Amino acid sequence: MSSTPEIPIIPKIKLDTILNVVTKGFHIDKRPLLNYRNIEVVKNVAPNADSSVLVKLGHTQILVGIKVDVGQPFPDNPEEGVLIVNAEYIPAASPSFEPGPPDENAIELARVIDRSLRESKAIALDRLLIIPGKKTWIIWLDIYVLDHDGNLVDAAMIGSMLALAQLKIPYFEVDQVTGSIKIDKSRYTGSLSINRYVATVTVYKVGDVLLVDPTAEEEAIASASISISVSEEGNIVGMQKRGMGFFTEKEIEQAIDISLHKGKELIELMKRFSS
Amino acid sequence: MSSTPEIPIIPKIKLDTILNVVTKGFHIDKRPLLNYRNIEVVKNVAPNADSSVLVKLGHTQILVGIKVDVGQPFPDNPEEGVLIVNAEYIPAASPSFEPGPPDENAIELARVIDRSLRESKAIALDRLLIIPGKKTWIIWLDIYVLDHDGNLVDAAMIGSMLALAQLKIPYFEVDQVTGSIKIDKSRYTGSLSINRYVATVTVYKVGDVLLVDPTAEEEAIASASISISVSEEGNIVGMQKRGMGFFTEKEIEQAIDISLHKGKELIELMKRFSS
Amino acid sequence: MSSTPEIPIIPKIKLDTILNVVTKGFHIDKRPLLNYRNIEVVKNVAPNADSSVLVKLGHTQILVGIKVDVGQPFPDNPEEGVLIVNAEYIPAASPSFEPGPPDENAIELARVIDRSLRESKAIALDRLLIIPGKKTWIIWLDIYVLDHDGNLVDAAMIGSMLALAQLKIPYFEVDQVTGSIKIDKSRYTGSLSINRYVATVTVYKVGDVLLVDPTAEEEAIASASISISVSEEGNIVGMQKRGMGFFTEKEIEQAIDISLHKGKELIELMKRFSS
Amino acid sequence: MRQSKPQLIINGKRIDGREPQDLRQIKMEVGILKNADGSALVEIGGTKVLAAVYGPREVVPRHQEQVDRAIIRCRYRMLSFSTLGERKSPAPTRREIELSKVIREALEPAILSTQFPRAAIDVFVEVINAEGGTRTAGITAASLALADAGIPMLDLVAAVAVGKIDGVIVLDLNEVEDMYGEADMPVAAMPSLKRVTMLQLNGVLTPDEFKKAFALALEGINKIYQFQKEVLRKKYVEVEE
Amino acid sequence: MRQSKPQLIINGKRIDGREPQDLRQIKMEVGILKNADGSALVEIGGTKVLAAVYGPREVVPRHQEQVDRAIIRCRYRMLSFSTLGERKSPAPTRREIELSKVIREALEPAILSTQFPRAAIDVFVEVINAEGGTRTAGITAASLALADAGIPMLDLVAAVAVGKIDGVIVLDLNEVEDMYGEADMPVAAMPSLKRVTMLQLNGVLTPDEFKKAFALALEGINKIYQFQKEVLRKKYVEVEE
Amino acid sequence: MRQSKPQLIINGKRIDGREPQDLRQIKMEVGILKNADGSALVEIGGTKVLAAVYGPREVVPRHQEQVDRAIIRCRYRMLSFSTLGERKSPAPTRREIELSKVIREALEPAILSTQFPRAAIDVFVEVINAEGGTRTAGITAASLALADAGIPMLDLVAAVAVGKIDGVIVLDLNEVEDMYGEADMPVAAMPSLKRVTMLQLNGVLTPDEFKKAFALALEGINKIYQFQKEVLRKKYVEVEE
Repeated sequence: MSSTPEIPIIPKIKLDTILNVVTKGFHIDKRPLLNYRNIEVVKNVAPNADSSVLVKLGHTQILVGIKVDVGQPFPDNPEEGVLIVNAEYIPAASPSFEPGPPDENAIELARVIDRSLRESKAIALDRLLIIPGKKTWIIWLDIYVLDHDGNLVDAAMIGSMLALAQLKIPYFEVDQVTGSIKIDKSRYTGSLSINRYVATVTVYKVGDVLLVDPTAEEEAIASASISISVSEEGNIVGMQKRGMGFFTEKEIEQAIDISLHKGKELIELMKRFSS
Repeated sequence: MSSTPEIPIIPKIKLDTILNVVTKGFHIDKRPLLNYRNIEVVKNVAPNADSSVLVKLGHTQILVGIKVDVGQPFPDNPEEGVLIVNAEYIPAASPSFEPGPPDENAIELARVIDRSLRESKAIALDRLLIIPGKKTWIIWLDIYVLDHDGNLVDAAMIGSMLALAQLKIPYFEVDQVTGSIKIDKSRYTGSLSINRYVATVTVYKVGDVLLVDPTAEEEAIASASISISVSEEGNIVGMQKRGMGFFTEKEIEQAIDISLHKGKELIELMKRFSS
Repeated sequence: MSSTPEIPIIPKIKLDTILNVVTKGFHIDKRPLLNYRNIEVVKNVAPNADSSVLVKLGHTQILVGIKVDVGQPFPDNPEEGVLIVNAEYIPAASPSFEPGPPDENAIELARVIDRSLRESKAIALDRLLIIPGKKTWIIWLDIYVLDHDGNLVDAAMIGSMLALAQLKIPYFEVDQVTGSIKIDKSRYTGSLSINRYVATVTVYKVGDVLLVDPTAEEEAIASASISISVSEEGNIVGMQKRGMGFFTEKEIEQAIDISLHKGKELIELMKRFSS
Repeated sequence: MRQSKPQLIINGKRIDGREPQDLRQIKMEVGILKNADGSALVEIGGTKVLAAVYGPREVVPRHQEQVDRAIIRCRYRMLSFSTLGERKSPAPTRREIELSKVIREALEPAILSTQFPRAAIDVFVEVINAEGGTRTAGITAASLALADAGIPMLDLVAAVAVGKIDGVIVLDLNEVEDMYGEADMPVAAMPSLKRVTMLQLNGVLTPDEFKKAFALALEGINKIYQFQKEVLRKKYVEVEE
Repeated sequence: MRQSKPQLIINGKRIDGREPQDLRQIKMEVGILKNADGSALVEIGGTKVLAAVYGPREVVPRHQEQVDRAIIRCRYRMLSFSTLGERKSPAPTRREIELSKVIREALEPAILSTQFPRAAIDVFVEVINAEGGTRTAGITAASLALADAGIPMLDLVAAVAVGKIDGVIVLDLNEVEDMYGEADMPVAAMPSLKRVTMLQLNGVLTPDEFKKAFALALEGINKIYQFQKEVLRKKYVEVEE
Repeated sequence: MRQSKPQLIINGKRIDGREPQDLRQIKMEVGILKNADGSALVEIGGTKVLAAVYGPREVVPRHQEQVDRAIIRCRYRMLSFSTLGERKSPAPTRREIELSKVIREALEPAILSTQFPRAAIDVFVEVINAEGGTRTAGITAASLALADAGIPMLDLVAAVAVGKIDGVIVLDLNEVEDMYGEADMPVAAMPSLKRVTMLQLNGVLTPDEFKKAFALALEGINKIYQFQKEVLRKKYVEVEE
């Protein structure tokens, strides 16, 4: 059962302060409403992973790691490799997160990332196939939220794209007789092919104002948000409205404009980090 | 752990009314004690199922659907096909049902239906075999209680028998080289063979009175019940006493007589619905 | 999450009595601190098991049973057979045990026994192999705590060693063509090879005193314990400190001495029971 | 095994004969269950979804209750035999968990939940037959069931998907169009208030295509809203008589 | 792999040499566990079942308690090595869940549960070795454990299965008879009150066969009841001395 | 597939060039997370472990609270990509359940838990990269995170493993030494109080080897303790400035 979440009680005075600042066109840390916080990226934080990236977006920290493995393609999609995205909000990341299997928020985050990567064909899944219909590389992409200070989806997409961009496919040999695959992770066959970069820009509605990249405090008083994924060609490749509030038709259109604009910036940034 | 259930609190005055009416030989809806409520059947309510039936017994509504699949026979029974019966009380069906995996009541219901069908050889499980010991049709029969107004087992058995009677086995081809099975659900090999019809008649004990087909209100004050499955040949093919009360030896004998008699009626009705 | 357990509330007066007696060098049942209670062993209590032993250590009762089966060796250890140790504290054994999957205490007990048997090479796992890398005997050793009156690990190790010592490997034939294994449990290939006996001696710290084999009451006031497994050659083959307290370096050394000494006694006893 | 993609638009028509801007045939019933406080069955094309509502009622377990509002609890679920292909295992899938949240959040803005502090309003959506558009049919049905249960709402919520198939923006995708199309965009709104309460996109659209699709969705939602009001009016009149 | 069916009746005798109306050898012990409030071990033929009772005790979690009676909680479970064939996984099977309920309902009518409002009486049935008749042995053992715990009861509950093998109605099926027989009918009763508290049938009987089998079951139950009383009397006397 | 055992000591040196009594390179950071009340990252060789502490805070669910002390709750967990070989499933393994307990019990003796009755102190240990010694690095990190959270302690707890490889007693096993060595003995202690709070042995040691190994472990623990104090002092000074 999905259940109305408990809203953290924010003292009236603080709430008024935030609303007041936002209405004047600024985040509480004085950024303009449509500016992202500082973004830092640390590569290869977990050398045992086949690729790993730590993304810091302000105080938000997200660790993305990838393991690759050989397995079977999905029966309903025998011509493509497999990408499996999971997300977990670790209990260290916020006093409100509890240990246990991923809840609906973590599942939704993973599925939004997954669909945006898949539908945009951001990575060349078809080139992961080893033996059509039988053997393929499986990409396990795991997203861990280490510290939650707002705007997790956008940070998770940056981490996911960069981890994929860094991923190297191990060297392997197919035994011609038995068809079994021998993997040698000390060598590489090559990099994963990135077809295009994708960014997710989540537009939040606080009072009647739209903004991006809120801190956790700001996020807590947003009535709704919409995560819009955009490709480097300027297409919309995924959307998900979240939260207990609504958007007017006009707000939706504004959110699209914001995301196309900011998405371009994020994609440029990602490309810089990747090179 | 199986735990004493919470008995719904029935106001003393209502309880007295029901007991009073029952003692006079009638249900609260004025039927004689041994009469069933009106039975309605809607076929093919879920076209994606391989067979489906909605049974309405008074206000009780039960939806039975079947999916067939090819798999392995049970290792301890390599000469027969596989029938798997599951039941679920969906939370829509009663304020007292909770979401989650089937509880002991749903499991018991499924197992009573399953045993009665199996032991009576109601369906020709042996004719479901494709390659002895290796490949067989598996029949997944799922019982969903949509609305609970009493007497679920009897209604579930009617739905199960009728869904089985309607089931068509898809067309298939065995690849002689690989032994793999190709299924084509747009065509049919034939119907499932029904060896005999089986009805389950549950006799409830309210005060010192025996009756059949109670409403949920009546059922709530029954101290015990016994579900007796009978075949069209007049044999007893399954029994299960339920509830926190007891039966005297004489009551058991009366219950058997009632079930043989009413079972015949139900079987005739099912045959009419099937044709 | 592992959580500080609730300590049973022991009336101050009883606690003082126990501490007082222990400080004078005795258990509350008047044994010297380093003496075990009476040990009784009943063999073959569950004839359907491939081996079973009931161990009574005072009022503590532990039932160990073994099932053997043919399966695959672990991929990271293709040259050895498989031993899988599980433990369960059944809710009958103590008012504080609850039904459900094994908790951290049961898991820890199983893993301590498992490691001590494995690292000491107490049993000849390599001789369980049927086809190297492909087929092996799997030993499922299940420990059930039936009645908990203290010192479960030591009793569980006695039961495990004796059940292993009694275990006979069923007769089997390898089909040379298909490689499949046919088992005939009415005949035996031979006994499991025991390389050496191992005993676990748990030393408990009550106040400042070290003792072995406490009753449940004494155990409840111990601040810490250390389970030390010793082999018949006098080697240390496993250790595990447990509990919320600590040991000084000197106490650790004393505990080692006690365990080497008492372990020898327990091993002699086991050998007597085995023959 | 996925077949090769069929042609989805032939001579301007869709595979089931519809024009791009057509809805499938719709059937709605309310009050179909005795025990539930409210219930509805919505059929749209071959898709059939049952919704049931209990509440406002006591929150169990108690610690979930909120002092200033009713909590909405929602479960979307597919019956085991509701889809083509294999039997679906009854364990909740990640998709079902996500959609339970999405449906709840599509309904939240409409429900006057502050009228029932410390209470729960439970919404159960059961997919009986799935041929495209089960989440939107579920929202439409749940909204009817809430109305049937007498839960006060700002407006009904109606929902439909739009999409892009063979390059054409179309309304109300069926199963085949959903599977082989280029984009699927389910939308829910409170039509008389013009508030969008759900919006998802699975696929690729240019900004212009998005605008066109979004407008078409809102049109479709309006039509469904008329159906909803009609079925409630009919039921109400029946009861009155 | 299931073997072909063996002949179960040879010259009027059963495969273990018994006459149709014979019980297997019975052994009962009570008070075998220190911690449990009551306990019993029942062996009948090769079947060996342990029962333990705790209570009346506080109900945890609290919300399960009932204001006018003690709740009975019951778990039937087979130890992993108790059956022939493979090791049984410790996860509860559907069969174990059903039998936990059936055993509880066989005991409920005998326990004077209204004497202990808001309390729980917990019954644990552990099958140590399974060779037919574990549920009935479990009921017989649980009833003894309840008595050993001093729980007030209207009467003891005793149980046994009857069945039909090679066309003959027989008492107390063993494993092989259960597996290859035509019918298995476990029955539990409060013998001195002549109340039937459990009755299941797995198999096919004609109405006449049922009558015969039912009568035979009640006879068998009476014999087991005498054993139960004897073992309790002995224990009681031992304690007295 | 397990490779054949490599030679672990060559000319008196270990495969990574260390002497038997050498620690791997150590890096410690505290206060690295914003939300957690205390946090620390410990790297030792290729092993990297994050610890976070929340508390003292309210106990949920309430019935777990203890009237006379804070409860300590601890979870040790390996991230899915932290190990060599296959992705680790996120379901807790038996090893993780055991180590959560072992780590909690290594910390319990140091925490002045009676100062916070009815509260919880939660310790989360997340292994980011595992190359031997994750439990000991976890204890070392958790102890720093507790200090960072301002939880009053009798002393810090520091931990390291010793072991026997190719017959030689060595300090601080790496992954390969752990896998192919003859014994692995993790030890934790409160160094200034000389109290041992964790001691495990996985492998075989003679009594004399044990003594030597134990002494070496205590030496290593002392070195780690100096690192811990240094990093806390530095942090404290930074904050002061």
